[in-house]
Amino acid sequence: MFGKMMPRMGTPKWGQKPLWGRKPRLKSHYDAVIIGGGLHGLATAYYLAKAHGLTDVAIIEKRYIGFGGAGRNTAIVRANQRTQYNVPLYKEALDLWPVLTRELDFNLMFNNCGNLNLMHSEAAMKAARMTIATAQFHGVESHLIDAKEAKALVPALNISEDITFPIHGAMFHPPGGIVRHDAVVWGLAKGCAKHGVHIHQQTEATAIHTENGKITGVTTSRGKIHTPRVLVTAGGYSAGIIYHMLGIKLPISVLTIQAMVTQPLKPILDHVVSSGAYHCYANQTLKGEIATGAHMDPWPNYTTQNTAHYIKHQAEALSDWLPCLRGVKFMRIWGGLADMTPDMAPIMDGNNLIDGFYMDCGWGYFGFKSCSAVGKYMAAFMASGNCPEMLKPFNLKRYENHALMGETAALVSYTPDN
Amino acid sequence: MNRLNQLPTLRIDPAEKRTLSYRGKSLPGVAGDTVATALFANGVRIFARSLKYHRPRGLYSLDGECANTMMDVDSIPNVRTENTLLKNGMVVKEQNVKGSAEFDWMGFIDKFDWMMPAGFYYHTMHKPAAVWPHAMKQIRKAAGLGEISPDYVMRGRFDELFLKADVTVVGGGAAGMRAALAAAEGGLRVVLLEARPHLGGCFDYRVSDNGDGTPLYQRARELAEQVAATTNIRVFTHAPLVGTYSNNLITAHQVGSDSDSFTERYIEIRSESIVVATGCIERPLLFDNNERPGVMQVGCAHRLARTYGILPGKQAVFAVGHDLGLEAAIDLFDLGLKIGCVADIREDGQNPDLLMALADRAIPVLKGWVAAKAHGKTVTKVTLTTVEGTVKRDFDCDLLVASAGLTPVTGPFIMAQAKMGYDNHTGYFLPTELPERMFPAGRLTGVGDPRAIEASGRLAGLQAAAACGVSLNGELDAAKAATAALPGPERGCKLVTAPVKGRKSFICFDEDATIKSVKQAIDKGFDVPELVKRFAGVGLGPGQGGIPGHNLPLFVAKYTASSATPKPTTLRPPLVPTFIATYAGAHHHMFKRTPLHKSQKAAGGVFRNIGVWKRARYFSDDFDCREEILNVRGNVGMLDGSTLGKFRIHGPDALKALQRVYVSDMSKVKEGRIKYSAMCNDDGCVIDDGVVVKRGENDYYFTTSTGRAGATVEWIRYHTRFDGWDFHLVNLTDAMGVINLSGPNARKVLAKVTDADLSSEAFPFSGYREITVGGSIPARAMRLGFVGELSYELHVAASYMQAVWDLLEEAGAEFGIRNFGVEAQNVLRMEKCHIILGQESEQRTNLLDVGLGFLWDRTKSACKTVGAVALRQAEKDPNRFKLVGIRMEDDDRPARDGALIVDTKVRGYVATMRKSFTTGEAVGMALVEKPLSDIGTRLEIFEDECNGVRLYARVVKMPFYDPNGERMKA
Amino acid sequence: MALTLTCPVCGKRNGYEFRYGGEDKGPRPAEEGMTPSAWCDYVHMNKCTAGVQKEWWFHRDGCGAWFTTYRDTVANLEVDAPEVTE
Amino acid sequence: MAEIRRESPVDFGVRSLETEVRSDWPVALAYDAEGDGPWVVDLSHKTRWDLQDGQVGELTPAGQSVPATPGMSVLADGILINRMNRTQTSIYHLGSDAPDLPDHPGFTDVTEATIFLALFGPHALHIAEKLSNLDLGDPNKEAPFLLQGPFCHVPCQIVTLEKDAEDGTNGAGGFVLTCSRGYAQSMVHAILDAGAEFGLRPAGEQRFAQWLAALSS
Repeated sequence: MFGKMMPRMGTPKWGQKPLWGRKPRLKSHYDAVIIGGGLHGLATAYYLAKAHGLTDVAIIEKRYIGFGGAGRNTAIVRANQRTQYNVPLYKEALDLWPVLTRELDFNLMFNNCGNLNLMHSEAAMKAARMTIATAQFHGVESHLIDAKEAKALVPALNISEDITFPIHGAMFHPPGGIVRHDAVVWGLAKGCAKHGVHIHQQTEATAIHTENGKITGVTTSRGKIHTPRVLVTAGGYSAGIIYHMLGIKLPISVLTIQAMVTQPLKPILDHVVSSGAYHCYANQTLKGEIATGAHMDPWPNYTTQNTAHYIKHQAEALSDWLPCLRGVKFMRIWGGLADMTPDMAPIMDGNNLIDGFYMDCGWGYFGFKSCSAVGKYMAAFMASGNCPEMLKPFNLKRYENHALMGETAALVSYTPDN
Repeated sequence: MNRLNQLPTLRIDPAEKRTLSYRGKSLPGVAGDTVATALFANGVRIFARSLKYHRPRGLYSLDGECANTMMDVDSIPNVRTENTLLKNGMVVKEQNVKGSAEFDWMGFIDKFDWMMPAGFYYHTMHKPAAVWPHAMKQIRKAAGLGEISPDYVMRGRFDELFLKADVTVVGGGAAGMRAALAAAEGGLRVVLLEARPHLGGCFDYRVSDNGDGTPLYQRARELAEQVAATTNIRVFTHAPLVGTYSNNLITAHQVGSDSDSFTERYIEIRSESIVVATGCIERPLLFDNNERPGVMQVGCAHRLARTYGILPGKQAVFAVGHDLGLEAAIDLFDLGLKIGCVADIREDGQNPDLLMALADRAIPVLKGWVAAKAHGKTVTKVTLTTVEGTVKRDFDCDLLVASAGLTPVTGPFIMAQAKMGYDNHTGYFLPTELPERMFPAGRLTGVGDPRAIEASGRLAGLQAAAACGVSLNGELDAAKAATAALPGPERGCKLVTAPVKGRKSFICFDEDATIKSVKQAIDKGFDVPELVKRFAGVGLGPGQGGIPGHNLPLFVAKYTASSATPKPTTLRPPLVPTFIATYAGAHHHMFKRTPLHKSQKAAGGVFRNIGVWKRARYFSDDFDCREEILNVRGNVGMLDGSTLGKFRIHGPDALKALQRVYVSDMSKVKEGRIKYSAMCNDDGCVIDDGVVVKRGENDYYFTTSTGRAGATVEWIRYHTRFDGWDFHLVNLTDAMGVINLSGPNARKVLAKVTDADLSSEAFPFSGYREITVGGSIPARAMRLGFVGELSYELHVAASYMQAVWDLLEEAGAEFGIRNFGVEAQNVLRMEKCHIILGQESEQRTNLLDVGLGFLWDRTKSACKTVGAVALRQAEKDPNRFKLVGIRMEDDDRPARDGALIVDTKVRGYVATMRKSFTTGEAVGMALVEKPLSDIGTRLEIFEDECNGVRLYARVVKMPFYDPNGERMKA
Repeated sequence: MALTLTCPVCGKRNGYEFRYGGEDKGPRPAEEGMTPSAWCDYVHMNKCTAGVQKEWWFHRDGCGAWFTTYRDTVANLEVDAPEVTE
Repeated sequence: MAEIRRESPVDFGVRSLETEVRSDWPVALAYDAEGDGPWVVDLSHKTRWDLQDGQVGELTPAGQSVPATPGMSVLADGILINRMNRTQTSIYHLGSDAPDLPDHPGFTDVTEATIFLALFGPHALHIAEKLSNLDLGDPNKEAPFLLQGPFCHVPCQIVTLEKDAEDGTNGAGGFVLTCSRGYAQSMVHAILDAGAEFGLRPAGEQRFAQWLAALSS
């Protein structure tokens, strides 16, 4: 009855035109080629074109944009990393979400609901204090709260003593939250297309060519491209590509990481809550699903298949610390790849081993949170050939110099020799 | 409503009454009812409102493929009422409505769909930016279906089961039962899973005959009896499969009946081979208002009548694309349903016998016709049209039975990573290559003839048995021949949508996605089904793709005019929504207790997790542990150190193995002495420290930290795996308890319970002795000084631990002996600057950084010691951290552990710091960059929540207590 | 995905009973003359093969044996006949 | 001075009907209302040895030869010998008395390192199915046989002494299990919980002795 009185308008005009233009022709030369149409590739291309005027850029994507980690992560963003090298980078990334929303004119649905990272022992509380001090030292809001304060924020939390890992408190990081990951992919693609970047989907890079220590081109499943600059930022596939195409080995193990959602619920969880001890995080999406995940099978894999083991693990963990969810049903599970380094920090390097060759990999499960800022700095790196200060600590040499970054306090051991 | 109480097919017991509470009323039902059938029998037609547009929704499939009948039952949200058996006293509520399902104030939103094309949210509400947070709040409130209370407690008993099977048959219809029986003939272990509460599948409710005069339902019951009589078949009913994984792992959950010991249980089956006989569900017919209450699928209408004794309507119209629809029309007509018309999408290909039977009953049949629109909030009228859309006719009715075709339940194959392809004959997506040792059977292969269904089941059962290595001689060939002789797969109807624009034709009910919104998504560049799913929101709702799974790829292929065959979208576990409580199952908490656990608890111990152990951290509510600490310093205390890792290594090459993993020269370990050393990883970072004693030739006993005990055997064997050395490790961690007796009176206490000579000459610091305690109990005694006092560490057989503890406690009573816990130990050792790995080190801290370089023997490079290369290479690096002792300028204000050492950058951090009860100084240890490590350097400390106020400390000499070690060596 | 591995002692078992031990990089090199890059190559660097690789596993919950096997990292399945794709 | 007693890590939470002290161990001989099975019996006081040697196959612990292949067990004269791998075997003294630890350096007395339980009677293997995915009733193996693997998430040595007949409800089937001593409480709790639906009851050593005698005959 209401509707009948309303004037009927046509579908809004943004409802019709293709988001990232018509399918481009693959040219035989580009000023830069980016292998991998994920968030890092799209963001780098966007900034190359927008900030550095380097618009003759091709993104080569084997499947479709956002196929990999970009479309499989659980969209959590935060800037409460452990070391002083990481915090400023993630802080900038966090600050960029509203900026990009405006620039791209695309709602990235940033929900800065705040993150709680649960602590389950005195030792963990101490470790959190150091991380919090580091955040505060760099102007990032983060606080240590006790179990009762955590419960006040998250009423569903079980703070009793009779669970596997009783909750002592939490690291509360108000500016963090969730961003709609698919929106970032599509928004950046829209931005890339607007500035003339060519996005080639269903196109596989099969070889990278060098001559006299310089990048000369890339062969793809749709033809050869001449180019002086190549960035490999293919998420979990990067390390394999870099070794098998260029012979450069990396300290990376590619693992399958899984996530899942429950059936949609009315608002019950207003924050992103995570627990290292339980290997489990949970947050509620705008659709009302509880998204949860984190556990990884600790051996290398390129499969995105799921495991029964993981679902059960997740259910057991949630039964402990968010027990009301026992009455909720899991609905869907999916997997993606995480390229893990021994120090849980990425490798961003380039223009040294081979002129014009750049890499941006080893992000593990942090690739989403960082993509906006990394795109900005990698673009600056590629445009000038000089590594920006911000990225210098992430060089590859640190591993042979016995100077791991310390992003985790504990050992990351997928193999006993790490 | 009067039930059809006399049907032989019923699965309800009309004599056994049940009640449920709905909208404040108590409604009757009967045993065997689902919640939804009971409500339907009571006249409820609108069960819920849809997620986005709040459209009324009703009973559609009766198998839970969509959220239409999801309700709140006993405060549990999103319960699929059509799959949930009614229990007495259930309280049932509508979800996601303002008002009621019948009259929902939010229903007006349905009129505004034109404002919300696919991807609506991405383009709106972000300009100006201040709008978004408010909009988001409203979106969150509007989204979601059911509600769970944050303090909800799930009742019931949840369990788990891990089975080994030779053959697992998924689906307990006729094909599945025949497969199970065939596989069981050779004595194999067979498991049969059936999602419904009873075996029978699509035979269970049908009265047509199987070719030899037996009605199908009767045939199904015969087979069920045979299955029950076969002892090597284990049957699980009401047990839907939820996942298939590689290496033939299957997961399912089972809903318990009143007589079961569990409410629900999780089942995991590792099976040699698998038969998938999951049958078909129906492919929804797309037309305007195709999801109105009153529109239902063929199986739903048919089973309502035959299984539950409820006539689904009074006046019906059928719009179907397969013979099961015609069969149902005939049977329902015979049961009393009036049928205005049967529209068959197919121009031809119908079973002539069925057409004849329809004609006999004077039911009009329109071939090549389809439903175009349903009218009314619940159906009151339907518009039928020819498939081309040229002619239309209206029919009044309260029931529209609509079904475009069948769609096989191939989830088990998809989840097992089978490659799926489009089959032109059946119109199904079927595996093009079968996963190893997985065999399809029954209707999902496309066959519809009852004898063919059974024969294909037997064949698959035999194939599965053969895959387990059973030799079948000619039986397999005979079964193949028998199957081949029967009618094969039937040609399927391929029509996707009626000739309508599709603004109200719902391809996905749960997310209110229409044909129109799918077109919009494709137009925006999202041209593969997986992307349409994400952008337009199709198949991501609670029904998990059961409704759109088949239609979406068909439609996308059509709309994009793609020359390639349609590609199926993927399916992910759980195939059926499953409670987190069910997945968690029994959820046993496994942790270790020391032999002294009970007495430590009785003594007021406050326990904490330390790795896999529970350990007493405090013995009072003073978590600064003042009394515990001072008693050790001034008197004597006892600590339960049983969690320490303890190992025996023996054999001819035992020393070589120790040399490989310990940084020290282990050939210098002397009998009667303990040697403290450390293990590094290949980065030179310290991973463990402990002591080694030599108990005989090629026979050593060594300790590790609590956290490393579990990985020690693995570590040593890993680093010697290429060497072929002959040595053996025995983990004695749990075999030996450890009592740390520390304090100036420790010797006096110990002397009272042993005859051994404890004098410093006979048993000096760093000594190792095997003594007897309490007259007969052997103990391995070490003189260590971790806490900085005279200390004896007694390693005692676990079963004797309590006895020895009691002896010492009794002996120490006159000295005021008392417990101390892990935190007191932590402070005591900090005062001595003895490090705890993980506390004074992190992953990048090497042996030299923490000042343990003296342990490293550089002359044994032939041993290829783990970590030695890295230590050599890092030795000269000026940029490393170094562990230093620090003292606050203000002794009353110790920095907290984890505080940063800063200037303009972070230069280090405080590892441990306390105000010492012993010395009155605020002292601790910190890891700082080398240039800051000189004695006397002033350090600026940045603590969390300091609000810009810095603290200051200076680097001081270590240790802070008894620098010459006179007390511990006393 | 539900990896099974064949332990030379215990036979085919659930993959979660095992601990992964890295790509097979051959015996421990001599300590003398090891350069930082050679060291790093042995300790940290991986080929990250998408395909069949030879790798180490430890039967942690079982017999405690270290052994090598071949696994297809794309399918996450142990393979019998090794066809190593480098 | 207090009387010296050893303590079993296993506590069923019920008082035994009859107890005997044997080399400082209080041994429960029988419990009240042991029922008709299945039963769980604490054998933690029974001596267990670990034997490791490069040539373990050629040794004859307690006068018995070591089974040739890993996974094989032999039960004779109350002694159960389990071949664990190429160089290792475990020796359980199921009878009442154990000899002194032999002089050979490869032996270690590991009685104290583990708890030792027997679970047998009707449905014993059905209880195991709720706690482990190991195949205790493997039709391809002949009892007794050894499995080393997780039981309720904890690494265990499990020896099936007899498999159940047919569907497992009527059998005298059962197994013995050892796991790290520290897990005693958690493990016993899990087993009793899993066995509740089948009427699992704690039983004394005598019940085990009867079963053992029946197995050996």
